[in-house]
Amino acid sequence: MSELMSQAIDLMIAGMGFVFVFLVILVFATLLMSKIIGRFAPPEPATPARTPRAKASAPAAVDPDTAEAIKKAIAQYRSRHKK
Amino acid sequence: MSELMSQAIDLMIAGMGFVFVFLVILVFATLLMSKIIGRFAPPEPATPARTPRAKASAPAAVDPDTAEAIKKAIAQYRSRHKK
Amino acid sequence: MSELMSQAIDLMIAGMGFVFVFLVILVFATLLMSKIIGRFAPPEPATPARTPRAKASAPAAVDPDTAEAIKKAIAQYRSRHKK
Amino acid sequence: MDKLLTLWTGSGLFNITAGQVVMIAIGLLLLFLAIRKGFEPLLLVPIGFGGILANIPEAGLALSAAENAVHIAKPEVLAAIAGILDVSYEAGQAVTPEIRDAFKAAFKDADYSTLSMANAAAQDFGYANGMLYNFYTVVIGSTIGPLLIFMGVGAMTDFGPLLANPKTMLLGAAAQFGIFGTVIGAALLDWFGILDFTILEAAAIGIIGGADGPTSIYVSSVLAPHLIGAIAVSAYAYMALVPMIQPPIMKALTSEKERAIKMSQLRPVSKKEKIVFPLVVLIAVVLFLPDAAPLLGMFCFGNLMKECGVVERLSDTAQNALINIVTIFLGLSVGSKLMADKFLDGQTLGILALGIVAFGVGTACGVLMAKLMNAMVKEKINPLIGSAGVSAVPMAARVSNKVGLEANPQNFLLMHAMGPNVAGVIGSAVAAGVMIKLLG
Amino acid sequence: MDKLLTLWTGSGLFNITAGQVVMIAIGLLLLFLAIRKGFEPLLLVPIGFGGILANIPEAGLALSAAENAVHIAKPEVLAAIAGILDVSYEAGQAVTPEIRDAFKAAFKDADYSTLSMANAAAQDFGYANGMLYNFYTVVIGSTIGPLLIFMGVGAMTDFGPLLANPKTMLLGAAAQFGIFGTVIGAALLDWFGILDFTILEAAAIGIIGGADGPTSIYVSSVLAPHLIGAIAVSAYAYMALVPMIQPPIMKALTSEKERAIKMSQLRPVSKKEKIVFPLVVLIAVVLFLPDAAPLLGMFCFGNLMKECGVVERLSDTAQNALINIVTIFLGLSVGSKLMADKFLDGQTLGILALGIVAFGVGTACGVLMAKLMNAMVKEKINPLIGSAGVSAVPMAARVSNKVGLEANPQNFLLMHAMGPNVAGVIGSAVAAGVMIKLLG
Amino acid sequence: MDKLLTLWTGSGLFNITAGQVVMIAIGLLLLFLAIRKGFEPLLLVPIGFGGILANIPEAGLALSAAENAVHIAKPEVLAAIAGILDVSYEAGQAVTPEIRDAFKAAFKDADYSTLSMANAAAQDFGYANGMLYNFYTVVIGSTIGPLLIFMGVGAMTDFGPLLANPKTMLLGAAAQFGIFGTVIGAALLDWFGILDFTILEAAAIGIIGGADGPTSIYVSSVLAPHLIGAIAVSAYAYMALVPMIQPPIMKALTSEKERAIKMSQLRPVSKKEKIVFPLVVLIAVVLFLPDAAPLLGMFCFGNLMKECGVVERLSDTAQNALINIVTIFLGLSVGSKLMADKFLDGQTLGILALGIVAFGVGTACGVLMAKLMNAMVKEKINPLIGSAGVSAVPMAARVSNKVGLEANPQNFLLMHAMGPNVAGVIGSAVAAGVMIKLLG
Ligand code: NA
Ligand code: NA
Ligand code: NA
Repeated sequence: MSELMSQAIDLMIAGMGFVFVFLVILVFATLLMSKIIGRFAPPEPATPARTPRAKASAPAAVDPDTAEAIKKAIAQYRSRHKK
Repeated sequence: MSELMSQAIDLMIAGMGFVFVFLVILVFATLLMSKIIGRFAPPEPATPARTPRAKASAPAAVDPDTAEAIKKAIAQYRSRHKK
Repeated sequence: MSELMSQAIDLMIAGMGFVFVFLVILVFATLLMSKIIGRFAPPEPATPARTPRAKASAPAAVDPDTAEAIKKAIAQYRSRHKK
Repeated sequence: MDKLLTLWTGSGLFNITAGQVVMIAIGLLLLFLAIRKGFEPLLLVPIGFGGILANIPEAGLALSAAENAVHIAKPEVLAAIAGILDVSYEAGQAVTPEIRDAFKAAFKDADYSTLSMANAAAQDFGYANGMLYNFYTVVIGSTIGPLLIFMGVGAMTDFGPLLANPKTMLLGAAAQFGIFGTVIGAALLDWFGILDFTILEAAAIGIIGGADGPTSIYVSSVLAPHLIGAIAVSAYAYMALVPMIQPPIMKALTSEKERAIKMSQLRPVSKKEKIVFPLVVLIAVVLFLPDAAPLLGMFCFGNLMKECGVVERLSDTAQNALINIVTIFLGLSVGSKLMADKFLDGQTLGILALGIVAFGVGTACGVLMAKLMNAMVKEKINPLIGSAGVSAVPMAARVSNKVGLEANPQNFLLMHAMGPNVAGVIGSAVAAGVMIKLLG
Repeated sequence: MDKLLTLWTGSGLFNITAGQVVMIAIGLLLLFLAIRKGFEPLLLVPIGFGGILANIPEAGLALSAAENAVHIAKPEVLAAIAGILDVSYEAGQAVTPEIRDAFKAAFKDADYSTLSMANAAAQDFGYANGMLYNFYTVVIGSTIGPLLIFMGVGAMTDFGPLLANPKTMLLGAAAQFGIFGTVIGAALLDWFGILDFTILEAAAIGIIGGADGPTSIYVSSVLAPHLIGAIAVSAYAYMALVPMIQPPIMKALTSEKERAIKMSQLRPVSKKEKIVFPLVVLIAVVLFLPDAAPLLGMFCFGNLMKECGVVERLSDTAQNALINIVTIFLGLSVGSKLMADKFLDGQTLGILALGIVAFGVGTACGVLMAKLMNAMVKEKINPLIGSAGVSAVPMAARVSNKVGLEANPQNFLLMHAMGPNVAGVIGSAVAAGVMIKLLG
Repeated sequence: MDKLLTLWTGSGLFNITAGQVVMIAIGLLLLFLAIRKGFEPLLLVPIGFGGILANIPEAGLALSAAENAVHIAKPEVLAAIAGILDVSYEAGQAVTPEIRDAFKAAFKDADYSTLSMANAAAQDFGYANGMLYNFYTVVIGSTIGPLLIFMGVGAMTDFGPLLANPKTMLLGAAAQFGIFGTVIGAALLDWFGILDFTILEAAAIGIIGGADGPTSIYVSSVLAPHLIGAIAVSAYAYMALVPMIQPPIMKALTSEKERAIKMSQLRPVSKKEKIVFPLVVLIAVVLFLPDAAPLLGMFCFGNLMKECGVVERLSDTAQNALINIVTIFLGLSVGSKLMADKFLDGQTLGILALGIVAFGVGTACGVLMAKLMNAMVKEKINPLIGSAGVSAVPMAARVSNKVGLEANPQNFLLMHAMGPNVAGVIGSAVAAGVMIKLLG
C-alpha cells in the first residue's frame, strides 16, 4: 500500500471517529441542555421550528400584492433619494 | 509624596484646567455663532430640539400598527429575495 | 519644440487614435451583439430605455404621498429599533 | 508610431495564449451557468468574472508585484529578484523559458520572508501587486473572508429543527464519509499513477464532500492554496447540482415504503434553548477540537447574535451588508486562482471527478445511517432526510422533501430534513478542524 | 492510534488551565449580563464572545504568529525567534517555564521592528497570527475602530439641546473630574502599596470616568494596550449600571426643592446653527488641542454629515452598516484582551474598583457644578441635569429625567439633560487629548 | 506649570502657519460650496473636511510615522531616520530649515523599501502614521478605492440608451479630446516657462477633462500622486459647474435650427442585450487594452451584477453600503493631500485653469463631432447631445436636455444624451488606460 493510501486511511479513521464522537457528545449535551432549561426556566411562549437560512416558507402575514406595492414604494423612494 | 502621585496631581491640574478653558471658550464661541447666524441669516423654519442618539420620542406621524404592518411586509419581502 | 510638447503631441495622437479605434470597434461589436441576440433569442418583454444612474424619471407606480407615508413609517420603525 | 507600436505589442490580441482563451471561455461558461441556470449565482458570478479578469493577458491582475516584474523581465529588475529568490540569473542574460520556469518554481517554494522581500524589491522598481492578488491576500490569505461568511451563515441559520430532534445530528455525522471517502479516492488515483497528489491536496479535495462553500475555501486556503480555484468551483457547481445528483442515490438505497414513512411533528423549541445552543457547541469546541475554533466559533457567534435578540443591528449587518461585501471580494479572489497555467491541469479534472464522488458517497452514507438508526430505535425516521446531512443548505433539505412527496403526497419532510442539514454544516467544520489539526 | 493520540493531546480538555476556565466563565457571565440584563449588549455580546474565543486552549486565536510558535516550541523555530528577540536559548535546550517567561517578557518589551521580524520568522515556519490578533491589529492597533465608532456616534448625535443652552457645557466639563480623580485614586493605591501602576496605566484607567466607550478604548489603546480588556469591560459595565450608581449620589447632594426646579422650555435651534456647530468645535480643536483631533475630528465629521442634509447616503451608512461592522470587530478585538494570563491579575480588580469611583466622582462633580452655577446666575438650572455630564449617552440623561420626575411629576428634564450629556462626550475627548499630549 | 506650557507650545494657536490658515479657509469654502451650493456634496464634504483635518498644526494626521518623527525632531530619532534616508545629519546637530528640506526631498525620492524602513524606525520610537495617511495608503495608494466606486457606478448605470443607438458612442470618443488637449495646454504653459510640468503631471492634469471623479483619482494616484488633491478638487468642482460651463459653448457652436432637431424615440432594449453588453466591453478590453482592465473590469462587473438579476443582494450592496463606505474614506483621503506645503503652489492654480479648459474643449469636440456625423449620415442627431460625451453623469445629459428644450419646448433629449454620457465614461477609462500604458 502506498504511503499516501495509508495516510488517507489513517485520516479517515481518525476523522470519522472524531466527527462521530463530537456529534454524539453534542447530542447528549443538547438533550441535557433542553432538559435543564425545561426544568428550571419558567415556561415561555415557544416559537415553532422554522426553515433556516432559506426562510422560504415565512408566514404570509402580508399578502403578496401588498408586499409588491410596498416594494415599489420603497424602490421609488430610494430612486429619488439615491445619488 | 510618591513620584506617581505628583504626576497624577499635575495631570489633574493641567487636565481639568484645560477641559474648563476649552469648554468655556466653546460656550462663548457657540453663543457668538448663534448670534451671528440669528442676525445675518434670514429666519427659517426652526426644528425643535429633539432627543439625540436615542430618538425615542420621534414624532409619531405613523401609528404603531401601520409601522408594524409595514415592518412585516418588509420582512416578508426580504425573506423572499434574500439568499 | 520642447521635449514635453513633443511628448504631449505624441500622447494625443496615440491616445485619441486609440480611443476612437476602441469605441468604433465597440460600436460594431454592439451592433453585432444586438443582431445575434435579436435573431437567436426568443422575443421577450423588453424594458424601455430608462435614465441611468439618476433614475429621476422612474415610473410613478406609487404616488408621492404614499411614498412619503411609507418613508415616515420606515423612519419611525427604524428610530425605535436602532440603538 | 512608436507609441502605437507599444500599444499594439502590449495588447491582448498580440499576447493572448491558448490557455487564456480557454480560461476566459470557462469564465463565460460559469457566468452562463450562474445567470441562466441559477447555479449558486451569488458565488459563481463573482468567481466567473474574476476568472476572466485573472486571464487578461499582460494585465497581471492576479499576480504579485514580483511576478509582474518577472513577466516584464527588465534585466536589472530580474537580477535583483533573482538574487532574493536564489535563482541563477545574471543581468543581461537572455530570458529563456527555462529561466521563467526557474522563477516560477522559486516563487512556489519561497517562504514568507523571501516573498515579502521579492515583492518589496519589485515595488522599488515601480511594479505593483495586481488588484485580484491584493483581494486574495486580504480576504483569503488571511482566512478572514470564509470566516465572515460563516458568521453571516450562522446569523441566518435556525437550529430549531435540530434542537427539536437532536439525534438527527448523527445523520450529519455520517454524511461526512463523503469527505474522507474522497480522500481515499484521491489516494487511489495516485496509487494507480493516474494523477499525483500529496496528502494535503487529497484532504483539501476531500472537503468538497462537506458540501459547504466557505468551509471548502477555508480548508483549501490552509492546506493547498494552489487548488482553491478548482475546489471552490467544484464545490459550488455540485451544490447547485444537488437536485440532480442526490435523488437517484436516495431512491436506489430505499424502498418505496421507507420513503413514505411519516414523521411526527417537531416539538416547539423555546427561545432560551436557541440562545444557549450555540454556546453549547462552542464549549464542545473548546473542550474537544480547538482547531475548529475559527470556523465554528464565528458560526456560533453569528447564530448567537441572531438568537439573543438584543443585538438585532449587528445580526442584520452580519446577514446583509457585511456578508454581501465579503461575498463580492471572496468570489473575485477565488476567481484569481483560475489562471490558465495553474488551472488547466490534470489535477483539475481529477478534482471535478472526485467532487461528484464526494457528493455521492456523502448522500449514500447519510441515507444508510438513517436506515441503521431505524434498525435500532423504535420511532422510525424517514431515511430520505439522511441525504440532507451533506449540508448544501437548504437545497439538500428541499430535495429530501421533494423525493418524500413523490412517495407520499402528504409527507412533508422539509422541517425534519433541516436538522441533519444544519448538523452537516457542523459536521464538516469538525472534519475540517481534524484535517487541519493532523495535517496543517 | 497515533493520530487519535495527537487529537487527544491537542484537545482543550487535555490542555485547559484553571485560568482559562475562569475566563470562559467570565465570558459567559458577560454574555448573561448583556442578553438577560441588557448591559450594553451591542458591545458586551461581542466582547464576551471574543473573551471565550481568546481562551480556547491551544487555538491561539488571540496570539501573534511568533507567540503561537513559542507556544508550540519546536526547537529550531524557538531558536530562530530567540535570536531575533535576544532571548538566550539554544536549539535543543529543554523548554522550561523560565524560558517561556523570558520569551513573554521579550515580546512585551520588543519594539515594532523586532516584533515584525519575529512574526515574519514564525510565518516562514508556517505559523499564522490568530484571527482575533489580526482583528485587534487592524481595528484597535491602528486606532481606526474607535474613531469610526465615534464618527457614527457623531452622526447620531443631536446638538440641538446644547445649542439652545450652551452654558450647560460647563456641567460636561465638571463631570470630567471623574477622570482625573480616578487617576489620583490609582496613584493612592500605588502609594499605599496595594497595587502597582505607572502614570500611563493610571491615566488609561481614569478615562473610564469619561463614561464613553470608544474614548476609553482609544485612550487605553494608546497609553496602556495591555489593560484595554479590563478598562473596556469596566467602562461598558458601569455605563449599564448608571441607573443604579447615579441616583443615590444625586439625591444625597441635592435637596428635594432643588430637584423640583422646573426649567423653561428650550428655544428652537435653527438648522444653520446645527450645521455650523461641528465646524466651531473643529476650529476650537485646531486652535487649542491638536491631540484631540482624531477623536473630535471624526465626531464632528459624523455630525456634519448628519446635519448638512446633502449627504444623507453617507450619514445613513455611518450610522448603520459602517458602525455595525466596526462594532462587531471592535467587540471581538477587545475580547481578545481577556486572556487569562493577562486579565486575571490584581490590576483588573483595581480597575473594576476604580471604575465605580470614577463614575461616582464624575456624577457628584456634575451635580455640584450645577449648584455652583445656580449660586452665581439668576435663572436656576435643576442640579439633577449635572449628573448627565458624565456622558453615558443617553442613559445618564434619562436618569436625570427619572429622578426629576420623582421629585415633581410635571418636571421633564430629558431635553435639558441632553445638553450636558453630549457636552460630556466632548469633555472626555478633550481630556483624552490632554492625556495623550502630556503622556503619549 | 510645566505641563500647561507643554499644552500651550503644542497648541494650534502657537504653531499655526499662514499656509495652514489659508488651507483651512479653503476647506471651509469647499464645505460651503458643497452644502449651500450643492457642488457634488458626496465627495466635496469629505474632501473639504479632510482638508481641514490635514492642516491641523502639530496633529500630523496626513503624515507618515517617519514624517511625524522628523517634524518632532528628537535628535536620536532624526539620526536613525537620516541613516536610512541617506540624509547627512548627525545626532545633536541643530535642526535648520535646510535639514528639514533635505528630509522632505529624501521622502519624495525614496523608494518603497526605504520608506518602509524609515517608517518602521519611527514606529520603533513610538511614532505612528496619521489617521488620514493610513486612509490614503489603504484606499488610494492601493488603488482599491476608485475601483470600488467605479464598480458601484457600474451597478447604477443603465446602458439601455446607448444600446438603442450605439453610434452615439462616437460622441463619447470625441469628447475625450478635452483630455489630450489639456495635456497640450500643460505643455504650452511649460514651454512658455509659466509653470513646470513633467509629462506624467501633464497627463494626470489632462484626465480632469474626463469629467469623471474616480477615473481622475485613479489616474493621478498612478501617475502623479502629489497632485491628487488639486486634480480631484478641480474635477469635482467643474463637474458641479457643468450647467454653467457648457451652455455658452453649445450655443456658440450650433445654430438655432440644429438645436431644435427632434430625434426619433429610442427602440426598446432587451434584458439579454443589457446582460451581454458589459461582457462585450470586457472582451474588447481583454483584446485591445489590458491596462484599462482594472477600471473597466470593475465597471463592467458592477453593471453585470445589476443587469443579470440573480445577485440582487450583491448589486444592492455595491450601490449602497459599499460605495458609501468607500466614498467616505476616499473623500477624506483626497483631503489629506490638501496640505499647505503641497497644495499652495503655482501648479495648483495652473491645474484649476487647465481644468476649465479641459471641460470646454471636451464639450466643444463632442458638439463638433455630432455636426460631423450629421454631415455624413441621413438620420440627423441633435448636436446638443454631443456635449454629454464628456461624462459628468448625469449632469451633462441634463444640460443637453435643458438647452434642447429652450430651442424647442417639445424636444426631449435626456434619453438620447444618456448614450454619449455613459460612452464618455468608457471613453475616459480607455484614455486612462492608454496613458498608464504609455507613461506608467
Ligand atoms: Na457538510
Ligand atoms: Na464624558
Ligand atoms: Na469622460
